[in-house]
Parts: sequence; structure tokens; C-alpha cells
Amino acid sequence: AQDVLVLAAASTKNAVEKLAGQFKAKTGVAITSSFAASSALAKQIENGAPADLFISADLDWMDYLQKRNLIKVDSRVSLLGNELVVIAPKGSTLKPDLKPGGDLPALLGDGRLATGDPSNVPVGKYAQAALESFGQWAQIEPKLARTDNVRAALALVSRGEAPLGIVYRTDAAVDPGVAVVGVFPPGSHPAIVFPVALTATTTNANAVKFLDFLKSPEGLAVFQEFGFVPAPKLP
Amino acid sequence: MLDVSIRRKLGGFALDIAFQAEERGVTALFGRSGSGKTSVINAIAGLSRPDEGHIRVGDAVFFDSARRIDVAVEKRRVGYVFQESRLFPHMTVRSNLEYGLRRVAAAERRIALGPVVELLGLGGLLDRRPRGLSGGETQRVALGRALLAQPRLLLMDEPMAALDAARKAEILPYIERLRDEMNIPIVLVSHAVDEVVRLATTMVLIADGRVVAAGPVGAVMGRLDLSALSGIQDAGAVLDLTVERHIDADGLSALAFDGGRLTVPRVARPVGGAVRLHIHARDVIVALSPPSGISVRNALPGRVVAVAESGPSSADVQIAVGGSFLIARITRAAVRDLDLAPGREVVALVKGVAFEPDLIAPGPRRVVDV
Amino acid sequence: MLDVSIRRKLGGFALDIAFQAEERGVTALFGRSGSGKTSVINAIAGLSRPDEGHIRVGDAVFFDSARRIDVAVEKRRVGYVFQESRLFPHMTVRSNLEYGLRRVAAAERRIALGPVVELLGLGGLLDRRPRGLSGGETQRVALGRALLAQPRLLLMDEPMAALDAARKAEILPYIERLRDEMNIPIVLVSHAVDEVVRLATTMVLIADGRVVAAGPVGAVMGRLDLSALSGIQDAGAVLDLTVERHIDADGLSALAFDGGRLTVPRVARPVGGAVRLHIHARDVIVALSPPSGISVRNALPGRVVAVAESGPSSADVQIAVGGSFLIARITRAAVRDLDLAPGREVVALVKGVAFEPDLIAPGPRRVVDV
Amino acid sequence: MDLLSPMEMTALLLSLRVAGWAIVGSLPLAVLAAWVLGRYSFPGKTLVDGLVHLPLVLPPVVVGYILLITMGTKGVIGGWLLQTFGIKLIFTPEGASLAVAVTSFPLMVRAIRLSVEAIDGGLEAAARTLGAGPVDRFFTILLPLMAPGLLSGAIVAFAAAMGEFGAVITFVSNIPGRTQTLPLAIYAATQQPDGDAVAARLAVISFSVALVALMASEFLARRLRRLIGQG
Amino acid sequence: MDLLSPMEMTALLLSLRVAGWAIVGSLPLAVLAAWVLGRYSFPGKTLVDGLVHLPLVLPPVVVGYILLITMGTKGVIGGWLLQTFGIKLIFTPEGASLAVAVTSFPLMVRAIRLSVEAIDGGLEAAARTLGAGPVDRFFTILLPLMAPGLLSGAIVAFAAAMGEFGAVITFVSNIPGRTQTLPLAIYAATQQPDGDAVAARLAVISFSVALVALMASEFLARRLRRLIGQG
Ligand SMILES: Nc1ncnc2c1ncn2[C@@H]1O[C@H](COP(=O)(O)OP(=O)(O)OP(=O)(O)O)[C@@H](O)[C@H]1O
Ligand SMILES: Nc1ncnc2c1ncn2[C@@H]1O[C@H](COP(=O)(O)OP(=O)(O)OP(=O)(O)O)[C@@H](O)[C@H]1O
Ligand SMILES: [Mg+2]
Ligand SMILES: [Mg+2]
Repeated sequence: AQDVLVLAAASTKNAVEKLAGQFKAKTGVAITSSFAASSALAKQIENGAPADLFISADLDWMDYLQKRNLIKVDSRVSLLGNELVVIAPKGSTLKPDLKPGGDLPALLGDGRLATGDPSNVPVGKYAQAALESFGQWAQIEPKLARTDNVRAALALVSRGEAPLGIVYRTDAAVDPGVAVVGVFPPGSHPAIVFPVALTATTTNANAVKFLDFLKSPEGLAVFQEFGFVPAPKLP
Repeated sequence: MLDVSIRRKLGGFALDIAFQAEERGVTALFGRSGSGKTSVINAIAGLSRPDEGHIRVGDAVFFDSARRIDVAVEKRRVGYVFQESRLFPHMTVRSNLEYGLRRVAAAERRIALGPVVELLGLGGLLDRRPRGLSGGETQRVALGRALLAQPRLLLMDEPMAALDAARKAEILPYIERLRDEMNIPIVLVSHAVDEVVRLATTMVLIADGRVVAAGPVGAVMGRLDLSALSGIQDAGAVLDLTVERHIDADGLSALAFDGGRLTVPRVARPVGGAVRLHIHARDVIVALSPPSGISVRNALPGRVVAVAESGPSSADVQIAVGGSFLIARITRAAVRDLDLAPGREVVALVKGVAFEPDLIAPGPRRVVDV
Repeated sequence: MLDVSIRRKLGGFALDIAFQAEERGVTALFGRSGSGKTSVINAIAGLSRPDEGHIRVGDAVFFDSARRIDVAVEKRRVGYVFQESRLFPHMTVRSNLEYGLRRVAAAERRIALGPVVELLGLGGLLDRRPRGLSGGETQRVALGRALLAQPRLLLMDEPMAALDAARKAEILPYIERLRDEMNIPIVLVSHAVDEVVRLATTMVLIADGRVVAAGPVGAVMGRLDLSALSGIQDAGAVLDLTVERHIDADGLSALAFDGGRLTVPRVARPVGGAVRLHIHARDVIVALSPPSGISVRNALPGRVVAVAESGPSSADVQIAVGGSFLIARITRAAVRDLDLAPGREVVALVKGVAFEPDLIAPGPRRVVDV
Repeated sequence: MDLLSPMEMTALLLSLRVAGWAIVGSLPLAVLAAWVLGRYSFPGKTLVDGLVHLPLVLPPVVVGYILLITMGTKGVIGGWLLQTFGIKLIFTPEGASLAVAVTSFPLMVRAIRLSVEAIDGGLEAAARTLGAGPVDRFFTILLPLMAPGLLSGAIVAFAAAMGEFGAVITFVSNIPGRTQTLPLAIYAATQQPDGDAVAARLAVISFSVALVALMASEFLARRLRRLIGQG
Repeated sequence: MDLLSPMEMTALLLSLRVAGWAIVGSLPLAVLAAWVLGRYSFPGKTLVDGLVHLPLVLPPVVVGYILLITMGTKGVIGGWLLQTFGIKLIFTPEGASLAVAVTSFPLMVRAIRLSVEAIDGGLEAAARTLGAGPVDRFFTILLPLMAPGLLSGAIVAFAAAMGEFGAVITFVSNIPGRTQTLPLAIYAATQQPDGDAVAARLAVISFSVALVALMASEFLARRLRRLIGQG
């Protein structure tokens, strides 16, 4: 059977690897997956990477590919959602009240808020939107510690260098040194969506099967095990 | 024949040299440091390019500015023995020797490894590295390497300047054998009189980038104006003689030339063989008649040709002995006392013993310092 | 007084040297290449450490294995003139000269920059870099640098070996002035006889890591077994004389010693001044009676002390002239003809002219090659 | 005790292979660049020198992007390679080799250039008089004499290549068994809840390999120097 | 035409400052390491040599993590620095300097070490006989003579420091005006779907700066070599 090559956002690593194992057990088809930043993966597809399936953490990069006819548009689905949470070092007593006019800036004090770089890392973009909707962006923006990936933000918080951070709920699980101390209400930021699509060049029938497996209740259950939530219905 | 005529400006220094030399034998370029000797042989080798002129070796034209000829160094086939040897440190002696040889078509190889190893006494060194060799051994290997490249011409830039007297004495005989046994013209750069006298056939005296005197060694060395030309303090004449007989009982040899007979310590040449003597002016005594009861063996009758001051208290007296000339450096007080003037009949006394045994070496042209 | 007694194993080579030298004057360590000369002065400087023994200069103990003393190099205050000069390339001549000076407390500075610059003729060089200097200039700067470090002792490792004759002639007078005008003991390493004869007070002959002869230069050089000990082919005697008078008309000087009188080209010493002559054995002629009508000026009556073979055809004849000794190298045929044997009265003939004018230099101890 | 899981072992072996090929493959060009820069003067030399240093100056991710754009199958060079030779670099170990070759290239050139500059020009002149042309001299004189410098440059470049991350993941992605080298595995480990210990272990292994390589290079360089008569 | 937006200009200036301080600050240690490694033999030398090379071998992100763990305000050294001197490195330009200093350290040591090894030991022996102790000799003989090598090592390290990304962003994150150096800005641009042009422009600027630095270093090294009498 032909192997399937999946390019997936780094934050889906644990779930996708587990699903790949299950799929292999069921069908005998091996799934090879490469985890990196969505941007890197998108550019690789653009430049001819022989991939079958792309799981992006970011709508923008999927749109980028779609605009260039590099994905099979009819295969594109919004597979997963995620929650945007505030984290603090384990044992921290901070409990931000996440609402417009809330105490997040005050709790931060002269410490920094670690999150992805809002200019290019998806989680940072959502954080910016949420804080803007709270009217706190102007206050917090100068205090951001912008990282190039979620893992670096986690490290800053878990080491106590930043008292608070904003990450996906799924990421918070990666680092035992952090605890989720607040969840942004769904309306405070655009819905978090992990879109998935077959690449335009793939002719691999197994890729379609794997995509179907991911979308199946069985697949979604695994994702939820790792903290993902079902994809919100997009307008 | 080697025919060199080159002009070149080197910064403030102007080189303007022309000389010719025979197909066989050693042409010595002699001159002070900075006079332009290395510049000349670099031009012959092609390592530097004259502004104009020509360089020919036999039929081969290496360089001719008029005809726009400039043969690449690697095509000239000149053997070059550098002052610092420049052996390839990463190769054995054997590989060094064979480096040039391998780059010559088999058909053109006249000089083979075996004879050169033999000639230069390199047998025991073949598997060693240059690093461990003594200075003398190093230069011998360099010589062999240049030779085996089957050169049309051999250039040597002060090949013994870096060597002490013992090493020098060790290598000199090899160069003599080269000169005598191979049919390759050699151009030797030197600022050591003894080397030139011992090795050269032709002597080209260079000062400030110009040829100031050139000719057979004996003729050039016998000139009384030599020290003015060359700065050589060590005046003296060069005589070419033949072995007349060996006096085995005393360990002496009698040598003959057109001016008479000289007795010297035994020379390792057969009777009839050629020997060259460098007779230093300071070693020649002038007497009005042959003295007796004296340890000096050699008394050569002759006639004073010229007398020239050579220092505050000394004079050089040129004495014709047969067709040859001797020079004696004596005090001016003695010139006056003996009333020496051109035309005066005198006896030149030459000590026969005064040279080091290690200067004795075989060769058709022999030099013995007397 | 310099008192050296050291033992050291260097791989297969064993050094076992002991000698003493006076507070003033030059001690020459003389020997073939590899005999251990550099090893000795490196031990004195502290650059290498003997296995046992002691090294003392005056009151200062540099090293004493028994007393576990080993003074650091930088505390020994020995001036070291290296063969390759080792001037600091990034400093001007002035900074090089002052390098050691600045590191000595002001109170202890006996030798000042001005006089040294004067003594060594460095005035025009002070702002230049070592790179542009000639070999002779380089070594003079190295000498000055070592001197200005106010050394208790000056070590020189073949300071002239890398120089050609002209450069050597240029620097020799400076070392003589140093020896004569500074009260610093000098240890000079050399394998050049002429240097040793000209400069040394004491001569220490080293062979295979051992002292084979030591003593005043005249005494060591006058030994007939010298060539066996040292490999010196250039046998000869060393005479110390005083200037008796100058014969200005002839440009000559008359020198006196206990064995008589010698006439030589004018010496730049006042009447009464000391002069040393190195009389090469090959330049001495033996006669049974003073000859006449001959250009040789100097006839010294003496008595044959010993006759020894010195080569296949030659013999060295030691002649007592007053309280001094001369050596004459003549053919054995002459020994037989003149019937030379110990006790025989002879006349030693010495040419007075045979030396280069540039060997004349001022100094209380003068050496003139004759 | 098993030090490494099979996957980690795969990553280690792949790293060695990728870095090894990278060095071997770029060596000729590095030697050429070092030779030209070290021996000749020509107009624009500084620019060439600058270009050689470029990968040192740019962030590796940018180098990776540049490679992706030029050497991807849609890129000018990559497309040509694919059509002409059927060679595909993206997502392949060969591509990973190319990426680390590029980033470690300046290190290699610098080291080799220094050893070229240290070779006495007189030896080349001697070889010329013995009839050796430029290429001949290069192989018989320069190359052997620069060998110790070449070796040590190659080993340092190898060590650096073993640690390259940004250019690799950007150009050839992070595919276990194909392009997931040790640094990428370290990165992957840090993405897992319990990955820190694994990451640390892999980092130590990475360091050990580099240390062994450096030790080996010192040792070999000494021997080589003795072999070419300069130790 | 404005080549750079104000923010990009800020990033460029910050990069220059960060890299400049990094080199100046680490130079003494680099010289010391180069001196010791180049002049002395001691047990464990290979290990020290390996440690010096460590930042070259490890992925920069790992270097950044190590710095974060040790030099952060909660780290052993970082905590001590904060409490004792009130020095905070994390999120500061000084921290960025430290990060690039660490990653470019091996390059600097390598270059300087070669120039130390090229200095004739005889000159030091001469200085000893003239009364100079070890420190004296170091400053009066070794340091001036290694100056050209030191300069060229420092400039190459500077160029590399200008390009360092992973260690910086991991240790001090990406704060415009404080820690956002040129490579971070370039990276950020490459991560935006329409950022290629900006990234390319910034990369060209980064390359130009490095090129100017390299040219200056060649020029200065030549002059220095002449100044110390070896050109
Ligand atoms: N490239 C150059 N530019 C300027 N001057 C030069 C150059 N090459 C040589 N010279 C000068 O030419 C002169 C002759 O130099 P050359 O090396 O030929 O002398 P030489 O007779 O071989 O001296 P030595 O006996 O010291 O080797 C010297 O004065 C030297 O300074
Ligand atoms: N470190 C060492 N290990 C082994 N042998 C050594 C060492 N240093 C010197 N030697 C040997 O000691 C001997 C004396 O060497 P030294 O350099 O003192 O001789 P020298 O008399 O100064 O010779 P030259 O006139 O050639 O300078 C030589 O045979 C040399 O090979
Ligand atoms: Mg020359
Ligand atoms: Mg010595």
C-alpha cells in the first residue's frame, strides 16, 4: 500500500502520531508525518514538496495555498478547533478575569506576557484579537514577549521568566510546568480553526482514506483526548 | 650556447645584463648582495619577466620581446636549485627526485635516476623525508631533483650560502662532478670567491644591475682592478695546471704549467689530469733570487708586469710567469726595498702546503687553494 | 666570576660541562655543530633546566640542584643575543632597545640608552622597524637590546653565523668595544675560529657534550693536538703584542712581544696599546737563517719545540719564540730537507701584509690575521 | 541499557550521513574557493569573499527559504535538476545534505584558506621549474600540504553540520527517517509533554559525536602534519 | 527613497549594537581561551576545546534554552546576577548580546588561536630573558602580534552575530526596539504570506553590513600587519 505523507502543524504532533498508529493498525498503510511551522510547510508545498495532506494551524496559510491552486479545494475542511487560554507557572496564584476591563494588565505588573509573535504566529494573532476586544491591547502590547513558536512561550512561563502567557489549550498540556489559569470566552477572538486539505498534486487514495479517518468520530475523539475541540461552524 | 640579454626596471633598480656562455661548464654570476644576480636567473627560469631583451639556450628561445615569445616556466625545462632548497616536505627524497623526471616524456629522458643517485651519493636517503636531512644532504637532493627534470640548463642560486664550511666542502665535489660529467650548461650565482674559483669556467661580474667584467675565470680573477670592480678583498690568481708526476714518498704532486712547476700536496688526479689552483695574493712572496734553507718549495721565476696600491700600506704586484699571471700582495716598504717595477725579474715563492686536505676532490678541473 | 657545572640528558645526548670564566672578557664556547653549545647557554639563561649542577654569576646563584635553587629566566638578568636575533617585529628599534631597560628598576640602570646607541652606531635606526634592517644592523640592535636589560652576563649564540663576511666585519668591532668598554662577562658561542680568536679571552672547547680543552685563547690555540680535539683545520697561534711605534711613511706599525718584533700594516692603536695577532700556521715559513732580497718583513728567531704530522704530506712545527709559540705548517719534505727536529734553531718568517684592511678596528686587544 | 530508541538511532545515523555527505560533497568547491581566495587577487574578490560568508551571516531559516525557492521542484535550479537528471532535493536526505552543506560552507572555506595561505609559494615556483602546470601543482603540492588544515576545517564544518536546524527544517521539512536529523529530533522532543529529558539526552549525544569528531581531527591532523613532514 | 522603515532601522541599529557588544564583551575571554589552547598542553585540553566548540555544534535554539535555564532570573547564574548586581539579561538587549556572544564564540576562538599558534615562540623566550613575566609578555608581545588574526576573527564573529536567530529569540524573545534584531525581523517577515519582499530587502541589508565589515576587516588586518612589521 502506498504511504501517505502528512505535513502537519507542530502543535498537532502528539494527536497525529497517535492517529497514524491507529490507522496503520487498521489498514496497514503507513503514515509519514512532518511537523513544523505551518508557514514553512505551506511554502514547502508551494515549492513542490511531494506531500499528500496538509494540516495547518492557521487559516491564512491554507488560504495562501488555496489562492495558488495548490490544494484540492473540495477536500478542504475545518477539522479542529482549539481554545485560547492563559497560563501561569505551576503553583502561581494569579487568576485573571478575562473580560473587557478585566485585571489581566494589572496582574501582569511589570512582568511580560509570553505568546507567539502576533505578526506571524497564529496563537499570537488570536491573542491580539482577544486583547483588542477587551480593549487591553494597547496596554499589553509593549509587555509582550513574542516567541517564534508556542514551545518557547511555554518555556518562558514554565521557567517563571514570564508570569503569564497565552497559548492554545492543547499546548498547555505539553509543559508540566504550567497551569491553565483562564480561558478566553469564544466571542473574544475569531474562531480558532485547524483546516486540513489534500494537496493539489496528490493522487494517493490512501491519503483520502486517512483524511476520512481523521474526520471520523473515532479520529475526532483522539484529537479531543489531546485537548482539541470540534471545529466551530464557520460562517 | 646560453645567450642572455635583458633589461628590466625593478622599482628604483634597473637591470641591464647581457652575457653569453658556453654549452658546457659553469658560468658564475658574481656580485655583491643586491647587485641583481637572482633577478637574472629568475628571468632565465621565467619566474620573472624582463621588460625587453631575449634569452636563448641552444636552439630554444625562452624569451624574445621583439618576437613576443615568452615560454611558460613549466615549458622551459630549466633546472633551478634554490638557495633554500625548496624540497617538497610531504614527499620522500625519492619522490622529490622523481617529480621532474615523471613530467618529461620517456623518450626524452637522458638522465636516469640511478646515475644521479650514484653521482650525488643519495643512495641511503631515498626513503627519508626532507625534514630530517642535513643542509648538505638537502642541497644535494635539490640538485638531483633539478637534474632529473632533464634540464637544458641548470640554474643555481647560491646553493651553498646557507651551509657551513663542512657542509659546503661536502657538496662542492658533487657540483664539480656535475659540471664535468654532464653536458649541461650551469649558471651559478654566488658571492663567495672560493666557490666561483673552484667551479666556474666563465665569470660574469655584476654590479648595480650591470655586467662590469666577464670572461674566463683566470682572466677576470687576474685583473688588478678586481677589488675596485667587485669588492673582492681576497685578490689572487687562478692557474690551470696539469699533473706531471706524483711524489709518493712525500705525499706530494708536481704540477706543470707554462710558467714552470709547482709542488703541492698529493692531488687525486692521474698524471696528465687538469688541476686548477687559486693562488691568493697574500700567500705569494716576492724574492729577487731563489732563497735556500727555507721551507717554501715553490719558486717560480717571472717578470713584474704591474704594481698597484691595494691598501694604505700594501701593494699588489702582478707577475708574469710564463703565459700566466700571479698576484702578490706585499707591503709597499718591500716594493721600495726590492725596487720592484714593471720589467724587473723576480722569483715568486708559493707555499705548497697551505690548504686543507678536504679540498682535495677528483675532477678534470681541480682547484686547490694555495 | 662565572661558574658553570651542569649535567643533562637530552634524549641520546649527554651534556656534562664545567667551566669557569672571569668577570671581564669573552669566554668562547667553541665546538662543532651538535656538540652542545646552545644547550649550555640555554641552561645559563634558564631556558632549559639542567638535571643537576650549579650555575653562578658573581654572587648570584642562578641554579643549584643541591640547594634546589632555580631562578626564573626573567629574574636572571642575562642578556641573550640569539642567532636569529628575535627582534620584536611590531616595535621600532627604539622600543626594542628599551624593552629590557624599562623592566629594570631605575636605580639599577647602569647602562643608559644614549651610550649604547652611540657604541653600536644605532643613531639612524631608532625609528625604523626590524623588518627593514640589514642582517648586521639587526644583530647590533639585538646586542643593544640585550645590553640595555642591564645584564649580569651577556650570552651570544653564534651572533654572526647568519651574516655574510661584509656584515660580519661590520659587527665585529662593536662586540670588541663591548668587551673592552663594559664590565660584563660575555659567553660567546661560535664555530668560527676567526671570531673566537678575535674576540675571546678564554676558550672552552666542547665536543660531544664535554669540555675537552679550556684556557686562555693563546694557550688553547697553540696546541698541536687542536685539530684532533676540535676539527679545526685552520691551525695557528695567537700572539698578544704591544704597539712599539708607527712607521707612518710606510703605513706600518711595529709590534713587540717577548719573542721579538713584527711589522704589520698600521694598527689604529696608540703606542703602548695591546694588539692580538692570529698567525695561521699556513702563513708561517721556516728558514734556517734570515734570508735577504725577499718581500717578507718579519723574521723571528726561535727554536723548534715539536713537530707533528698534520696531513698526508704536511707537518705542524711548533716554534718557541721568546715565551710565545708559533705554529708553522710546512711539507714533510721540507721538514726532512731542513732537518727540523726539537731543539733546532730556526727563523720563522711571517708576512706582514696579508690581511684585509677592514679587519683593522680599535680596541685594547687587537686581532690581526697575519 | 538502550541509550537510544530506534527512532533516535535512525535520527543519529541520518545526521551522520547527511553531515558526512554534505562535507564530502562541498569539499571540492570549498577547496577551490579557498585556493582562489587564498592565492589570487582579482577584482571583485571581496564580493566573492562576502558571498562565501553569506550563509554565516544570514539566519539559517532564511538560507532554508532561499534553498526552497531556488532548489525546490518549482525553483529554477531544482526544476532543471528534476527534469534533466530526475534529481529531487526537497524532502530528501540529499536535500538535507545540501542545506547543511550551504550553512557550514563558510567555516570550511575559512579553515582551508588559512592553510592555503600558509603554504610557501616558493614550493609552487619550484614545481613550475620542474615542469608542473597549475592543475598538476594543485594536486601534487597544494592539496597534500593543505591536508591538515583541510581535515580540521572539514571536521569543524561536520560538527556544525550535525547541529544545523533552521535551514534543514525549512528546506526539507522534518520527516522521520528521511530528513529528521538529530537537531530536528531534539526539536520534536521539545514539542512533547515529557520531551525535555529526551531532548537533553539527544543534545548530549550530539555533543559527544562532535567531541569525538574534534578529537579525531586533532589526532589525525597531527599525524597528517607528521606525514607531510611538518610536525 | 527610504530604504528602511523606522522599525527596520531600529532593528538594524539594535543588531549592530547587540553584535558589537557581544564581540567586544567576549573578546577577552576568547583571547584567553585561544591563548591557553594555542600555547599550552594540559590534561583535559580536548574537553575544553570541545566545550569551546559546543555552541557551534548545538542547534542555536538549544543554546537559547540553556541560556534561559541558567541565565534567566530564575536560573542559577541569572538569579545571582539579578540579586547581586541587579542585572537582568532576559528580555533585554544585553541578554541578546550574551546569546550572540555565546554562539559566535567558537568562531572567534578558532581564528585567534590560529594567530597565536603562528607567533614564533622564540620571541617570548627573548622577552623572558629581557625580564618580562607571563602577563607582561602577553600584553607586550602576544597581543600585538595576534592583533591581525584577532581582528579578522572578531569581524567574522561579528558578521555571524549579526545573523544569529535561534538563540536570541529563545532567550530574550522578540521585542521590537529591545530585542528584535535584524534576523528576527527577517524571520518574522518570512512567516507572513506576503512578507517575502520585505524579508529579501532586510536580508540584502544584513548581507551588505556583513560585507562592509569583512571588507573593513581585510583592509584593517592588512594595515595592522604592516604596522606590526609583518606585511
Ligand atoms: N620586485 C622588486 N621591486 C623592487 N626592487 C626589487 C624587486 N626585486 C628585486 N629588487 C631589487 O633589485 C635588486 C637586485 O635584487 P636581487 O635579489 O636580484 O639581488 P642579488 O644579487 O640576488 O642579491 P643577494 O645576493 O642578496 O641575493 C635589489 O636592490 C633589490 O632590492
Ligand atoms: N630536546 C632535545 N632532545 C634530544 N636531543 C636534543 C634536544 N636538544 C638538543 N639535543 C641534542 O643535543 C645536542 C646538542 O645540541 P645543541 O643545540 O646544544 O648543539 P650546538 O653545539 O648548539 O650545535 P649548533 O652549532 O648546530 O647550534 C644535539 O645533538 C641535539 O641533537
Ligand atoms: Mg639573490
Ligand atoms: Mg647552537
